[in-house]
Amino acid sequence: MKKKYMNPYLAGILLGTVLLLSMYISGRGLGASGGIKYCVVAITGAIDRSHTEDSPYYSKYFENGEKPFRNWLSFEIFGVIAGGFISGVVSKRNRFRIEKSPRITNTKRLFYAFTGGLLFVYGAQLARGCTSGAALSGMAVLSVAGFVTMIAIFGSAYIFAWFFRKNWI
Amino acid sequence: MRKKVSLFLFLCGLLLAILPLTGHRSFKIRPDNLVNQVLDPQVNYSVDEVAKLIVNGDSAIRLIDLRPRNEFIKAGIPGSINVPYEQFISEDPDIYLNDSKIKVILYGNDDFNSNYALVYCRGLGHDNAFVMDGGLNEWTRTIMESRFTGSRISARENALFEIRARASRIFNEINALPDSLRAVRLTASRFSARKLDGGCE
Amino acid sequence: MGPLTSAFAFSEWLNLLTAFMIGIGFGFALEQAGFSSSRKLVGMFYGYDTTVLKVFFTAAIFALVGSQILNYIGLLNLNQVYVNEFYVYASIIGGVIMGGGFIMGGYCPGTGLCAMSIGKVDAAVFIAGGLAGAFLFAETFPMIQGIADSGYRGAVRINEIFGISPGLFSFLLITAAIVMFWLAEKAEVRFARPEITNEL
Amino acid sequence: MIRLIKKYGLVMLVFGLVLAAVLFRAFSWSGFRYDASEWAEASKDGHNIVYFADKEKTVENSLTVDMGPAYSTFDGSSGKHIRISPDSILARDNFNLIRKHKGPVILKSSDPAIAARVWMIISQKGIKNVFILRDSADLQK
Repeated sequence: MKKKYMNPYLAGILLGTVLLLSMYISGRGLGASGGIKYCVVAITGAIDRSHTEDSPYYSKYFENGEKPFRNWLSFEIFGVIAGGFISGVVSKRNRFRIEKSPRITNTKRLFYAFTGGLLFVYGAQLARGCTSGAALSGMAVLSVAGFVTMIAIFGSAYIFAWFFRKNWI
Repeated sequence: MRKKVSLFLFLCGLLLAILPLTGHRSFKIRPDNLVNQVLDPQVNYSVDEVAKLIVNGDSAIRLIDLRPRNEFIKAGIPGSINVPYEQFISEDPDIYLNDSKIKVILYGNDDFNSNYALVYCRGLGHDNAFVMDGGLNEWTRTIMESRFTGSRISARENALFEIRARASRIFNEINALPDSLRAVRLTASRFSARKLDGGCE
Repeated sequence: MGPLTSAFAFSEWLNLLTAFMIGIGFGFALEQAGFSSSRKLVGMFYGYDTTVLKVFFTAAIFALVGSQILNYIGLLNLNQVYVNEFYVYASIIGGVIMGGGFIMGGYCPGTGLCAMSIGKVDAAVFIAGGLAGAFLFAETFPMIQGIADSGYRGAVRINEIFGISPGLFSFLLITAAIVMFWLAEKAEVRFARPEITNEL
Repeated sequence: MIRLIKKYGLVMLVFGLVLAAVLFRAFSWSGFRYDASEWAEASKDGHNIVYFADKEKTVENSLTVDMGPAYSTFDGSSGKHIRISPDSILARDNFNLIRKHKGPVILKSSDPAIAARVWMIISQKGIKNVFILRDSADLQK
């Protein structure tokens, strides 16, 4: 039998402790979209080296023979996957399934998931951080960028929520 | 749970609001320890020692020139970085000193700014801060204007004067360049403060 | 004194090991909070489940308060902690795009990775979309570079804009958050969707 | 009441620890507790320097601390003179003399480096009104 989720406030304190530890040990916040970017950079670099060296965007990640995978952010997201899995094992929540509203089809859910992921990471690259990298970590150091990004994400999501309500409720 | 967490955060917030907490950064080490440290003669580098380091191209040292920018452009010790004293104090000097393996030698025109800065760095816990005794005035007097006046020169003196001569040649080479070129040369060696890692970049 | 990396000059493997360990903590906390469920996450926007708001603000404020107190008692030098740089237009436009992505995909990158790890297929597709998004960004970068780099304001802190001390701003933020927590719990009752929340 | 304590006991305990840590820091008099940058401010534009020539007219009821190494006697200045070697400047008795003195404290040393260093330490201990006496001799040095 799967266990219930942790109390949200307690979970918040747990997450806050992790963030504080990250600040204390490494002097930086948490991040997720950055790690995804490094994976893409590494994959593109492996497939087409000359393309990455010419591109104004990729090239900066290959300067002086740097290895994109050997990076704080990529190792952090490997940890996120491991940590999520451990938690799933502890609370017996590990199983394959598609989570969606019963009113929509699997294909539709997966299509929206793909589009959503594409948009989210695209926006995160533009804003130099996602909900964790910019909003959460940014707020914890009182950075203006953190607050603005947080308000932009949640504010616009509330507006868009009306258009996509059929997908969820 | 909501009430407990709210109460805890509220109390902490109150504490933060009442006490002038952040931006607050005081000296870390114990006062008596600081006195002992800064009165220890080994925090001093004589100009001859500095000249030797320059001539040998020692990469484990970094010279910081605390004079105003315009004076630095006119003439500066080769390889030094210009951080005017006001800026050095207002900014966080950690960015210049956080590599503890590199010795940072501070100098100004005279002995005042460099020694304030020395205590400032040591107080903030940087054991790698040193000072060039006498500042640039002493440098000019000893290195640039050094002439051997004795009758017989010993091997040791010979080595000393050789280093002085070479250091002053390096110094003159850079400072004899036309203004525009010299500015380029000096700003090229301007130290870029280590950028902090972070964010999703 | 903290951050430890600048005090002790971590070697590369140690630095990456810390990153991995912190990542484990991050993933564990997200999953335990229930962020591995997209319907729980978007519940925030329809009012039936406000876990996101509670966890997000508690975490941010806890880290904020903790870091400032550590700074005060001399254990952490906040000047050595990264402050995100502010690019006005990029933050707002990027934020709006992310908002759209959030409501369509139901995850954000961190929670998506975490949901993928416990076997959510939709989350895996979300991350695949994310990889495509990062690739697309890299390819279109020359076109949007103008937006991405314009309106640079540096690493400004919000209390500097209001001209108050960080402590006072934190206090105001905490008060606002406490009010929001209270409203959120009211909203959960008002917009309750037992048929969804019971399933989660 | 007991129910309240039971309910919030843990919260109060944790907060109490935080409070204790902060208070301990705030009242630890032995260390430095002032903002380093703010208390170094006076040194930026040389406001902390008095010249030998105008010492008399600018400074009254001063306490002159001569720190050697070559002690010098000079006349024509008002106020008290004491000799303290720089390494014992923070010894309790010596430091109390400086701290409790109402009026300017003037540091004097034949080595300007020592005067500058001691000035910075004393200022960071939160003492305003500390000056360095700079005479023409060390201008030439």
